[in-house]
Amino acid sequence: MMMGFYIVISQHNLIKKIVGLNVFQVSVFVFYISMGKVKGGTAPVFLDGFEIYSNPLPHVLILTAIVVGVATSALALALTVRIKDTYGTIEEDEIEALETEDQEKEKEGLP
Amino acid sequence: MNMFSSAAIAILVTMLLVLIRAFKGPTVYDRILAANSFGTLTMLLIAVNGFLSERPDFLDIALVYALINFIGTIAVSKFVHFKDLAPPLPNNDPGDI
Amino acid sequence: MSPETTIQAALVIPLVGAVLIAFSGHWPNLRETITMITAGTLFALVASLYPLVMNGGRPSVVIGEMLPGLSIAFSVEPLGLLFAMIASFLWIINSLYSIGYMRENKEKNQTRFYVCFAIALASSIAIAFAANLLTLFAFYEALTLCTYPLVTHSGTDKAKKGGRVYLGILLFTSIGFLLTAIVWTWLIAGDLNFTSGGILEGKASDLVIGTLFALYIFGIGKAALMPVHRWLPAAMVAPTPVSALLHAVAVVKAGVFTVIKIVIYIFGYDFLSSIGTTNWLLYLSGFTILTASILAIRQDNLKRRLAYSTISQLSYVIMATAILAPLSIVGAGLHIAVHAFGKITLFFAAGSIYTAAHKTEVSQLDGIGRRMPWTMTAFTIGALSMIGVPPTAGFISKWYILHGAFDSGHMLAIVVIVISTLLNAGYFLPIIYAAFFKEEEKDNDNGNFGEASVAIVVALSITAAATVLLFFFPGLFIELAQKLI
Amino acid sequence: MIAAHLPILQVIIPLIVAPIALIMRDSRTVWVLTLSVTWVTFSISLTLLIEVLDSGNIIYRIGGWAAPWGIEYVLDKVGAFVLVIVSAIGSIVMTYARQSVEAEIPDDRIYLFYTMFLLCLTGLLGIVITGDVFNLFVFLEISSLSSYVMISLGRDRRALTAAYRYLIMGTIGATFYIIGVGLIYMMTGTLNIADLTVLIPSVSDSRTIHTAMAFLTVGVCLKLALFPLHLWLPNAYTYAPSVVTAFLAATATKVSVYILIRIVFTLFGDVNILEASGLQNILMTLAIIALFTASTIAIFQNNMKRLFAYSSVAQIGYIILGLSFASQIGIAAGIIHLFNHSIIKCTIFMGLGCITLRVGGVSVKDMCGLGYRMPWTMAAIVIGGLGLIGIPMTVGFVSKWYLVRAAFEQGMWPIAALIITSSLLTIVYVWRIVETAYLKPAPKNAPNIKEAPLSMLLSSWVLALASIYFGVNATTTLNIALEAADSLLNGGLK
Amino acid sequence: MVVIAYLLLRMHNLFAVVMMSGIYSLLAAVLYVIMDAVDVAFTEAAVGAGISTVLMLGTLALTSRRDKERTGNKPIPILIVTITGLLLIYGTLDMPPYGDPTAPIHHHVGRYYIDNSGEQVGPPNIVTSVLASYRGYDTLGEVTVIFTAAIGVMALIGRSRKRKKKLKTN
Amino acid sequence: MLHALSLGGVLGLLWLLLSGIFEGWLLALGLGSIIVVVTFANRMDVIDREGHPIHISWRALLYWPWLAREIVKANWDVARVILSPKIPITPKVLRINATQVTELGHVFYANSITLTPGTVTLSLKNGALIVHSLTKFAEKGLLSGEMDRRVHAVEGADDNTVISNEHV
Amino acid sequence: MELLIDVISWFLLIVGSAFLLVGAIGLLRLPDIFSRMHGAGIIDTMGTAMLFFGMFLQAGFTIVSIKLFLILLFLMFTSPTTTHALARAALDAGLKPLVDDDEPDAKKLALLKKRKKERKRL
Amino acid sequence: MLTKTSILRVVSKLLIPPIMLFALYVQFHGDFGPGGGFQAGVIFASAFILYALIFGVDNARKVAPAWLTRLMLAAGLLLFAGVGVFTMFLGGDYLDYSMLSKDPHAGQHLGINIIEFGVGTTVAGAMITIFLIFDGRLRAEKKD
Ligand code: NA
Ligand code: NA
Repeated sequence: MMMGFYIVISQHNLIKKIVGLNVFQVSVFVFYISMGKVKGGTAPVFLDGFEIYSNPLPHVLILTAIVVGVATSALALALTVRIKDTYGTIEEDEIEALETEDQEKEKEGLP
Repeated sequence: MNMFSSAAIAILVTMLLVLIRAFKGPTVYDRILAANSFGTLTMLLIAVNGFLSERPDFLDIALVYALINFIGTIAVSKFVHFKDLAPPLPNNDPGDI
Repeated sequence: MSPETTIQAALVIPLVGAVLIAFSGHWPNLRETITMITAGTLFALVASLYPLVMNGGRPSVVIGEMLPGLSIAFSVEPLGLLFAMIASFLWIINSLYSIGYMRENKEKNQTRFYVCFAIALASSIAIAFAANLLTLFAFYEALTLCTYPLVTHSGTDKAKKGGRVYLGILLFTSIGFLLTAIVWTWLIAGDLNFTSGGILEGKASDLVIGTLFALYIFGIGKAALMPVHRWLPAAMVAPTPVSALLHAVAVVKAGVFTVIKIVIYIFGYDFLSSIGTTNWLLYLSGFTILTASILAIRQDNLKRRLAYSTISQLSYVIMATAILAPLSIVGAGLHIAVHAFGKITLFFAAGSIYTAAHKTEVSQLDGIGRRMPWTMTAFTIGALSMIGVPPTAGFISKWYILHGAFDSGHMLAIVVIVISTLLNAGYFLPIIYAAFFKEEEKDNDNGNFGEASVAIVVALSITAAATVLLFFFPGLFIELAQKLI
Repeated sequence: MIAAHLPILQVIIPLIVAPIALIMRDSRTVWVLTLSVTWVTFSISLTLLIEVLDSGNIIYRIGGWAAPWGIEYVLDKVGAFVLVIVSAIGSIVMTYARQSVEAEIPDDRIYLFYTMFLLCLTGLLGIVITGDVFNLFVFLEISSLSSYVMISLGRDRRALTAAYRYLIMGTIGATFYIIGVGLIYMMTGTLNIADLTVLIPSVSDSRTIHTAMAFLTVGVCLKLALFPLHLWLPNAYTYAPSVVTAFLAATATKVSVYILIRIVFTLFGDVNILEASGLQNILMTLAIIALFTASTIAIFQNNMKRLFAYSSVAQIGYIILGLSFASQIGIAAGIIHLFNHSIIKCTIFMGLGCITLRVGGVSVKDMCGLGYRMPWTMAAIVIGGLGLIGIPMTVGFVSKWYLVRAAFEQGMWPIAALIITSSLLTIVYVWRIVETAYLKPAPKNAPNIKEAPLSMLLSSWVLALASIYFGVNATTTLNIALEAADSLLNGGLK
Repeated sequence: MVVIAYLLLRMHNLFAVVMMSGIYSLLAAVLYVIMDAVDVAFTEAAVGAGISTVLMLGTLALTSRRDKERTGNKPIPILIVTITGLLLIYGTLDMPPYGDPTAPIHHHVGRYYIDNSGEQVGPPNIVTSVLASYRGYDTLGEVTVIFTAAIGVMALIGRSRKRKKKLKTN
Repeated sequence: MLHALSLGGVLGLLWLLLSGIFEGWLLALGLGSIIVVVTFANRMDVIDREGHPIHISWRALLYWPWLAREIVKANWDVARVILSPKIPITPKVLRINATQVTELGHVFYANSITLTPGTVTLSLKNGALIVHSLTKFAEKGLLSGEMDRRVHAVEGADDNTVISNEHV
Repeated sequence: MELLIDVISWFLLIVGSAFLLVGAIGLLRLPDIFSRMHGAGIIDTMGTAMLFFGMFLQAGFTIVSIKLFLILLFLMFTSPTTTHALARAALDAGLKPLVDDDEPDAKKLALLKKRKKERKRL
Repeated sequence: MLTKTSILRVVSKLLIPPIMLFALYVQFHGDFGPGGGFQAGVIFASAFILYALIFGVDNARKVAPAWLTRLMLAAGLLLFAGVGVFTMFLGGDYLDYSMLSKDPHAGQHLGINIIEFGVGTTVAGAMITIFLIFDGRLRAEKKD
């Protein structure tokens, strides 16, 4: 989990960050599912002959969270595409350099 | 030992081997191949796990894996060199929004 | 008209005037007529409250509840009425003077000037009539803000710099100290209303009271006590009518007014005199009186010299208050009025000299008395009042202050007053001497000039005359001031 | 019959209209639709507030399931008040929006923009009214995703990177939140806030719960841009379209603050976690650092939007500071400042939007002499600025008054001094703008410009006047804030 | 899984990174199945391994396929991550053991669903009951999120009608 | 139209196999689903003899067992190669002419080749297959042409008229 | 009878597992991408099919076995197709299959290794 | 070029209809086992994505023109939210499916099916939209 988190905050490549975010989130999902598990239980779909079922609520929550995650990824990727379009790069430090340039240009016009 | 658990172990070991290939590459295509095999193995593992946990009625998941594996690999093959699989039709821009 | 309506009208009329002035900007004559009418009406309204207040009436109005338990409210008491009367009266004269000054000097943005002036007056009246500290504070800040455009009127870099100092110090002190003191007071007393005898007695330790007192004194930057006096010289970049507003009509008066008000109605001077933690104010004000006077001597720029004079004179008021003797408090109230008339005369004269002769430095004034006899006579009267020479009003207030000091045995205060009187003489008399008795410099290339325009001369004559009249008929203000104790 | 359903309608109406807007596509029609929706939600939230004040908390079961089995909507005084803030700002911003949006967003995307706006509104309202910690997450994401998109629609290319950074930080924040929710869920077995309030005290000694609280707090602080987690905010506000900046600055971070309030005072209210965990000191310290750092940075900005973005970081500091006192007065100060700052910042950013529309930019050079070229717009901005400083008779004064009072009340003199000192920094940056607009001459080759369109001016002025009105007559709002603070400290949703 | 994550960090070929993240997702799905979360595994299959991967590839095709190589660890991120990690470990100290049927989580709301959903809602799949009925409102929110994302993508990189016209005139 | 109907039939069978529930409600939904799918398939233009080769299904059924046997043999062969220490492979790229007349037939053949370990179809163009073979055994099997013949048989003699994009 | 089915299942599962492993080893040991595809092919065909048949027997004639059958059928269509798509892509990218003209010798193997290194740059 | 290959084309043609049917099967059997609207939507969309991959984005747009995907997006969400409003008019709370029928059980069943269908529709619409936009952009870029 922390590895994904580390990727998000340490990497400069925008796409790698998104991958890191996914890894981070998936770990959280696994954590949720693990707390829903009951030893000796089975999947929460009624079937004759089974008495103990794992807790369905974490599953429901994570289903939603997965969807939210993919929605976020899609947006992040779309943004990355636009960034590449306008900046010509998806490396964060290079983008920052370009932004500083923008800033300088703005300052030039000041009285 | 249950027959399915032995199969599951074999699948896991195989997955590990396949993973090594995925890491080693060396080309992108090796990784795709490995990932594809890994997908197949995942599907197998899920199917076997169904029998292992005495709930084999969730094979739909395995089917979905097979499906995604197929489409995913095609997509990778397509995008890997930024090439279309289909020829563009003559100027017919549908517009997206 | 009921007194309550009168109060409301007094608050609203300058604002209405401001709006009308703003819309009549294209017709200067109309604009200035409106100014004059507004000023006159305002004075009439304020003055009409005099009998009632003298008879012990304290009419009040509540506008709205700002915070639970705290209202925007107004109430007229003697000190406030005194301040309001001075401010509104001097507004009339100052407007008259401004008409001459602004037109003759072809100042830009005259409409803005008159608008801001009217708003400043509205704020001053609101300060004067404020029934509680919160209301007072609100309009104290409003006064700072609406005078800022006046200080930076010329728009030059120097003006902007001066404006920044002006605003910086006044806002800094008021928000930094005054507001803190107010909140603290609220917490200690649970009340912020101005109440005879104060609201703090017995509610906190002497040390806390002392600290609180210090916060108030330094928070009221408009009183120009050292070391927060810096804004006053910096604001000298403004046109003369503005200086008059700052020094005589509204701003510094609002400062010392607030100090007195807090001493009397928040702390209660009996309470203050019973504890020892506020004596330092006496020393500080004494120090300010002397230091400012010495600095004044060293100024060659006439207006700056007057500015330091103001700093010194304000501390008379503070010192008089700090003496905490009944007579000296009367003297303090009186000195507000006296200084207002004297200082406005001096500034009018300085502006007159600038307008007619384009001179700004003391060293340029040799022989000017012969060319501008009216102006320089008025200047002399004003200066004498500052020194405290009879038959000018300055003598009366100083006498009251001295008397109070003597009664309460504050020998140090007496010494300070005596020395400062000498210093005052030291920076005013040479000007008068040079103006009337020295020969005009030969290489003067200003050519011929005489008196400034009629409006200016009339205005400064009136205030000079008032300065003298107040010596002979001080009763109006003395009676009012005596209601304070 | 409708009256009983108002809590859900509040959220559902914008949600339903969003897809309709997508189908409509015509930008004018969509605008009219959005505008009406915002006003409808505003009136609903007002009704709800009155109802809550009159007769206490409102509970609405969704799907007919009783909590904690189902999701419920719960509205207490704090919630109702924040709801009114959000929907009021929404309706005023929409009234303002048309010309500004037409000028700043490509024609063929305008309808998408309004759809996004509706979704964002849905999300924000949903967060405030929900009584379920996971449902809160879902609506948080709705509002977040739509705000990322709205920000990225800004004209400057930096809008894109700003949105990207916001997205990354926001998602990390949300994920932290989810971890925290997971942990408390694990220890209690429920997601319902009221239920949690009952169950948490019995397990509050466990390290898991402490960890949960840390994650929840950090996650939410990321969203509300508490220093030093504010890094996403300045660029996002600077480069977003004017309308978006005005809306988000006034609502999004405020709603995040609301979540923090819920976590600290409702969820962990019985545990009094603030004191137990030292969180109080941490929040207080960070808030104060925020006041000074952000205000100081603001002073040196040449782009007005960026300047006020940093100012927002500082102002969030005030709000958090108020909350960190954990006393009735302190919390009330936080809540009232939340309201006040919404009004002020919205006024200012709407004013800057007018300037962007007419002048094309909001850098210092664009502002020169603007006091005479766009007198009404500038006047509104100045009124807003005075409010930021905390000049009496503006709303800002009321907030500061209560903040200082709260500090005094707890004997925290230095804090009071710091609050007051920080206002002085505010004076500096506000005054820079006043000087630029009124004292610096317009550039010689500056084109002739008109005042902003009436609808935009009116909207800005409504809020500017509101900032004066609620400054002179703060009793109503303050009483609500005080009552809300009281109810937070004494039982909350129970 | 940790190994994969570490390798993700070290890899600079973005295609490889995407492939690996796909594999990572597959592994997660296996875990889901093992832990009885069949619905989640189903979704992870379709989304994590499928849609996400395809979208990432599309993005790569539109941007670039290699990451700039950098050396050295970054101290501040490591610090933050370490603190967070330690905090999590700290949090796990008081957690109920894995699979413990007596844990509070299995005795309140979750238990209620297992006991009552069949009678109150009907479907054999409890997850469906909870997802669509008890917490149906969450699902509405979830659909709204997806809706938002789609519109967001349209607004961000959808081809504009204007450009379309331009193409036609050309 | 006929194809659409038969596709519908096949899909119906598939639905029943997948579902295994014979309740009216679900059957109705299944019918609706089939209609939707057929409509979409029609829009996609994937219903033709290529996309829905129902006509060869019977012969294909006979082909499968043979292919299965081949696959087992090939597996054995390749496994042996992989496991022997020296990896005795003889990789080759071969060019094979397919004798099938239809595109569908070519594809059938090509996929059969690929499905058999030891051989992978690299390219299929105008009936010419480029095949990568790993071992001698695989190479022989391929060159024997047996599979080609069998697939041709599956394709059927009556199928010469099928439109093929590439042949025109 | 049941015992017989169990024994056959055991056999199928074990053999299938073995083939999986062999395929994976092939994937590791074989020299280039094109030859590795054959290794993957083993996994996809023999390994999968054997396992499926093993499960099939255990499931009996139920919906489960039908689904197993459907999945297998699906795989038989898709597996060669993906392999082919991948091979095409690799070819298009300029990868050349290693070709052995008759007998493999040390020289060839050295060449193989050299090319492998070159490819790493891709 | 990969394009010339007919293997993909033929196999895809063969598989797309069953995949779509499988999607709908998943849609309507969520009650009984894993799956439901969301998964169904994604699978349906992946059938479509497969089509787009093989036959090109232009053809794909012909099958699912922008208006259709937009409509799907909106309609699914409206259907879901609308069920809630409808139950409200029937006198229940928002999304209280028991109101949909006299028998609460039947009502729940009906409600769940309808909203799951809404979910599926929107998700399919969303996934198709997103994919086609990415892919379309890829194409547009190559033209330049
Ligand atoms: Na093969
Ligand atoms: Na389901």
